[in-house]
Amino acid sequence: MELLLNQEESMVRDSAIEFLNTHAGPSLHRELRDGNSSRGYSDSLWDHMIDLGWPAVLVSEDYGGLGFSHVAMGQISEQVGSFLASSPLFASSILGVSVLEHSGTEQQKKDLLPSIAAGELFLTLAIDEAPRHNPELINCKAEKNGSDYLLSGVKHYVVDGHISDNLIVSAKTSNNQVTKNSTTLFIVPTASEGVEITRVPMVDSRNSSTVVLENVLLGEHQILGGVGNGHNILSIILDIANTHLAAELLGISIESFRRTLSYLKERKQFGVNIGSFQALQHRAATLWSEIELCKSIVLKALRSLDEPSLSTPRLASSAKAKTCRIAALATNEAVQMHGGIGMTDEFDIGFFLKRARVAQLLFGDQRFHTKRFSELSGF
Amino acid sequence: MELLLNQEESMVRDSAIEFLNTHAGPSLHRELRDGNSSRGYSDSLWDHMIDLGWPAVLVSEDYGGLGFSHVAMGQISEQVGSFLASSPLFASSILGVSVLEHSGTEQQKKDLLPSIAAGELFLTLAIDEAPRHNPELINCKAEKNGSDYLLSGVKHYVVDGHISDNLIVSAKTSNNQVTKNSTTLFIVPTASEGVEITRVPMVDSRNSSTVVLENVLLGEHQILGGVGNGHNILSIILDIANTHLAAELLGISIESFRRTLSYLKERKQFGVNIGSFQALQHRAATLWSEIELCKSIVLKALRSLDEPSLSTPRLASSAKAKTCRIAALATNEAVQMHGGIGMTDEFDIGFFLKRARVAQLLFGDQRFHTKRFSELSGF
Amino acid sequence: MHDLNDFRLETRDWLENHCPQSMRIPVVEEKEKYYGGRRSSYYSDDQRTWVESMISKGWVAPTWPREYGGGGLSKEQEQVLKEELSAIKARSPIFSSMGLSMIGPAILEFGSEELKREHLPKMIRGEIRWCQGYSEPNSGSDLAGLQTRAEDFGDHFIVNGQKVWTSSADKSDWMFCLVRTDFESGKHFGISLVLFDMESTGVTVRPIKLISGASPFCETYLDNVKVEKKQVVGEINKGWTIAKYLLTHERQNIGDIGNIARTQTLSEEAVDSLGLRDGQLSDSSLRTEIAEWEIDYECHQLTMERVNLEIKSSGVGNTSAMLKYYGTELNKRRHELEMSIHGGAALGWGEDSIARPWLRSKGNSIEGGTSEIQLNIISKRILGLG
Amino acid sequence: MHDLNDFRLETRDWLENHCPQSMRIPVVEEKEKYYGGRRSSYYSDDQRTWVESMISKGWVAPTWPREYGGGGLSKEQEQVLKEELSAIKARSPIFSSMGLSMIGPAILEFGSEELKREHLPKMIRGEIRWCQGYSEPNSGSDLAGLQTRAEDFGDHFIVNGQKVWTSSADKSDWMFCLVRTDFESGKHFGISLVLFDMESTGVTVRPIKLISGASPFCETYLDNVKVEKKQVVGEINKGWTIAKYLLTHERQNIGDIGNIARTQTLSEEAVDSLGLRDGQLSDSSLRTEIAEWEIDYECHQLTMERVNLEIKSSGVGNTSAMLKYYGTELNKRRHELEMSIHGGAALGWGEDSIARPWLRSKGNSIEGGTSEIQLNIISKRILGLG
Repeated sequence: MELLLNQEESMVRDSAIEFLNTHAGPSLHRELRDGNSSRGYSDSLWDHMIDLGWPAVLVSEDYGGLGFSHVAMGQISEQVGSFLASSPLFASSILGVSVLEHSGTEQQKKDLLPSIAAGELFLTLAIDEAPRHNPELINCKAEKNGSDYLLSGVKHYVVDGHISDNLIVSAKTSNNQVTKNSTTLFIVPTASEGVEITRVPMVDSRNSSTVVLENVLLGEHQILGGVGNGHNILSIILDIANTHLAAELLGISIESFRRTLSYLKERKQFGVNIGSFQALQHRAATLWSEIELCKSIVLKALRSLDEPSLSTPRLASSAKAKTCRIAALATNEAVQMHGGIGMTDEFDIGFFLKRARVAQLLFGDQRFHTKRFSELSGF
Repeated sequence: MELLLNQEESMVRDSAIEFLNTHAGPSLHRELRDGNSSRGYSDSLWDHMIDLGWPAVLVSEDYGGLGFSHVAMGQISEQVGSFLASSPLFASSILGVSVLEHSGTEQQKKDLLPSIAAGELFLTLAIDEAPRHNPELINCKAEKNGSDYLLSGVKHYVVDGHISDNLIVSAKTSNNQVTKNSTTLFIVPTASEGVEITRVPMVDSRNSSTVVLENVLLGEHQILGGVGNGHNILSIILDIANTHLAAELLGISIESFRRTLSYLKERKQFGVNIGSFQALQHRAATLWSEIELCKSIVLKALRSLDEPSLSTPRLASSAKAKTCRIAALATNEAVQMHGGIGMTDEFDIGFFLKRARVAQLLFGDQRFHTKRFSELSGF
Repeated sequence: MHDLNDFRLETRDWLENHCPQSMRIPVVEEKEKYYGGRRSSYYSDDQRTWVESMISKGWVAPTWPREYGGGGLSKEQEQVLKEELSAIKARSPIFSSMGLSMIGPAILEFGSEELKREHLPKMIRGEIRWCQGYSEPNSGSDLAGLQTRAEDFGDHFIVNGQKVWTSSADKSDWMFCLVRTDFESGKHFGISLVLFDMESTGVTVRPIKLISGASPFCETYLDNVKVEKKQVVGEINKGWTIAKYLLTHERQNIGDIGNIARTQTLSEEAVDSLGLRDGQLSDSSLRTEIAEWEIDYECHQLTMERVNLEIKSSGVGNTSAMLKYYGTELNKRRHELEMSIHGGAALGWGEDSIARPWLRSKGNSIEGGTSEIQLNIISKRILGLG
Repeated sequence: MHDLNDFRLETRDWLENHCPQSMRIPVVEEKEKYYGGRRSSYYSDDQRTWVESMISKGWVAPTWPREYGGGGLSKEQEQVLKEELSAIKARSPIFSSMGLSMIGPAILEFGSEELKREHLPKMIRGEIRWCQGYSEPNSGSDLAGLQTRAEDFGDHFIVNGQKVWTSSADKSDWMFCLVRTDFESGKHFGISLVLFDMESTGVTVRPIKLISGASPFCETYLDNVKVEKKQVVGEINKGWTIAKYLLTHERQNIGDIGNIARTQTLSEEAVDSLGLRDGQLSDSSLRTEIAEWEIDYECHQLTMERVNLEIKSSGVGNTSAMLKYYGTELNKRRHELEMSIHGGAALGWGEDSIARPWLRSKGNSIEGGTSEIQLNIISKRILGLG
């Protein structure tokens, strides 16, 4: 039943909806924004998530996790989109966990995974250096210093950087022009000397940081997945990242559309509901169709993370490209169909537009992934 | 008054509409198609056009022409689109005349222009060699043979090739890799030994030919515009060709839309005119707006042919790219809004779809000209 | 479950013995397809073997009762059969049959026992090919506005009117046809679904030539055609319910476009025709649009699969209008891109011109309910707007 | 014609002497613009010189009669003045004034002599800044559905109601406002256009914060506001005619988007940010879309020019709805492309973030009549559908 949820996955989905519906949503998001929350998420929401075991979903049972599937976690990612729920879930419990599970040494896993699963320790990826995602572009350098390394460079758009305990940093370990074998990943504790992290306020009011690394001293045990393997590991982790972002974008699209549809049924102009105007009906029907298509590709891509094959990268890029396009359409149509009220800060719909745009851009937008799809398909 | 017609131009426009409305249109086109007309146009229509002086419009007064502007001729090109009027006008009276006027020697002009102006002699361009327009791609070769040349190669999509008396052929005259200085234009009488012309039936039932040239002997006096100047001359002539094709595509769009609009007002379903459905209204309004935009860019580009400047090529490509896009939209929407009847061969709207596609492709489609626009704009 | 596995192994074995190798490669040309009917013939001996084996097994209608010649399989067994057929890429024995896929299921659901006994076995045996008489010149999208009149003469009706867009009427033996049997009631009432032989007196068929040059559709004129009352499916005047049932079926069929096997994906076609430069298709805007199309196509395929699974698992499904709408728009986009790939080479007007299927595809979003009608259905029935 | 040429030379000369160099470079920041009004001040001495010179010449309202302080120029002279101003790239002395561009012309056309004498000179002198009270919470696109009530008390009205989307109401001195003065008649009747001072008792203004973070609009509450009857423009209960006249004006203004000078074209911005590879923008899909945008933008600019010429030459013109629709959609596309060009750098939330004008642009197709309303107008008035 590849394109249906199994019982475990349905259960996770139902509980995510029920929980977030009571504990998250636009009002909480507004509170965090207007209160200038320094951590960028609600401690009590996070505590609840820990109670539900969410930080442990992807962690294998050997390290105190639940060992659930990406499809299960994807249900949470989708609802996180619908309910605008900011938390360290994406950076730490999806990206951090995935990279460790995939490439960590036994020691690294033992040291970090149980605390991550318990929601006590935060990890994140620090890989992008330019305004437009480009994993090939790495100026960060790790120079050999005896058996140690000295790491220097600047990383941008690091999700949750300023609240994380450890960063996974990509850096060049050789001057080889070919990125494929010259990149290595390092685990860098944010408390290390030479690490400076600045939170950057973003349009979605979530956590994003710039990380400056200056001669940070790293031991061999901080290498993740072996010297020169960074590129290969990253391409797998980025497929995971983009598929979960696609799930979040799907949630954003569904919820923006749901709100718009209600508004169409409720707002009166010229003595009738505006939803009775055929031009709006056809646009709504088209959008609904597109969202149905997004549901299928997102589920397929998530399933493919759990059963990796040659087509996993292509499916991840398809899912991201498609949901980017449709989330942009859904949120733009939402504002337009809400009319003036949709333009006001007081009304919630703008939050979806703002968050969608950041999720779209993170780790490659529609253009990036459409291009990658072509490359992976040989044209 | 750059964006308004002057009196002469308005006069030409009005008389073109009046004349073609009585003497051309879809029924004549159907007759030609179903009668398998070997010449591909109506002799009597052409005789009328000669009476009106159309073949002489662009020929300067020195050679027996009227010396009118491209804006004036463009009014005819537009109406040729609206009334589906096939004739040697485009190939001979626009392309042939323009290339001679621009680059012909005094002798060449004297020899050819008066007969062309009188509608007695036909010229055309033979330049394309591949299914997708690419003026840089020239395998046709003219090899030096004493003071003469031997010309060999194959040219495709030659408009009116099989009824023309002379071809303007582009060929390489040096092995220089750079096309810019290695291309020369030749005037090749179709009666020359080694010239074989085959008419190719096309979707629009107009004239298109494949020309095979095999060791065609050419004298120096048949060189047009000097050795190595072919590329420069062609780029100017292609701007003229594409701007007039843009005018024709504008005419096709306007007429397809006019017919669709009438049908929307007349066809009843569910007890009302289908034009009362708002979804169709908004699509019609959008299309109308796009067509208004096309009118402006076509007029501007025509004007720019008459007063050449650095922006002429950019305007020609803008006009072609824009009208290609909108003619495709207008004809596709026309078929869809006509419903089943629009799909039948008995009904005329399909002719516009078919002709539009050929005019779009000739000398570069929307993709080609959008790309050229970027190049000309430096990005 | 153990039984199902047995069934799978038996099926696999049977197919191994009865499906010739030549019936396991995709159909390339239209003429290789077998549609059945009085005027049909086999393209090859292998085809005869394959079709006759499947018919005698009842597997051209796997779940229909054995008493009418069907396979008598359960839904689960049918699924296994489909999987096994697809595993060996077996060709459909009887193609796109209006009988087996449309009126057959309707007769099973709504028809009298007498009708079932008369018609179902002949459908299964491929003896009678069916066509559908729905649209009329003045009722295109507004199907219920039909004006073909069937007047009551006791044990029979006399039918007068005109049908258009009847697919392959010129190659079919019987028609299932919507007629008006009550002229007073509102337009959705007073409609009946009747069956008649195309060889009946008063039936005239005229093929309609399309812009693509082909004539897959006809106009059918009905001039005092006599139709026995026993040939009414379901109740008299209650035909609209059955019509709607059939329309949903039709949408599902049309949503899945392209039953001629494509040997190449669109991008492969582009690479073949345009070549690569540094591993990339040389026309970058075409490259982007083809990638977007292929992503959308995969999304649509997956959605058909997902929706079928959901219907099977929960019985709920109202997405046929969406699948039809999106599938036909996709197919039009595909052909537009194909035209762009081949440029002038696509504009020739030879028999196998690429322009012909391109022109034909323009009808996809008109036939079987226009895209506009599908969007109306989605708006009203699914989104509750109106 | 000779006179016109003299006028041109005189004008050129005068401008040379009165327009400081700093007023001949494009405005970069909002704060450099002068809007006039009680709370206005000059950004620089050059600005004061320039504005005061233009005011005393009457050229802020070139064709208005001299008796009200206008320039008294003919249409032809106005055109010459425009050309000369544009030749030296002179800044507009009073920006986007609702007085000079909207209510002023309406008063000239429909107002009493008394109203003209009272209001026009102050507009020209930049003493009073105006705002527009049209939309209400329950009448957005359906403007004529307004509910603000003005009750008749002999020589004055008492007005109660609420207006929204009043641009810069918090910075304006007077409002021209649509109110309902007859509560029985159909909705397009019984509407009047009245003028009142924003400092009147009972007027409360609350800025609306937009998703972009800015507050260019306000809500305005009217609680027993007293309005003299002499402040009615045109006839009582006939305000809808004037409202429509003003809406057309508004569409024309909004169609011409972007009064802050751009120092770069979109493609230049892209090249600066992304760089070239082999002379091409490195992102090919962005390259295509930017080229398409620039072509459309040029088409739109040319169409505004062409339409203006046609109106001048034949007096006919009904394209303001189209220009508004297309212009605002273009501007939204521009900002989407800009976001794409700058990627993450555009997503920061600093004061000069690229995301702010992007978010602001979403309102373009809502304010001044939504895109949907413009398409309705085109369909009905121009295409005759309905």
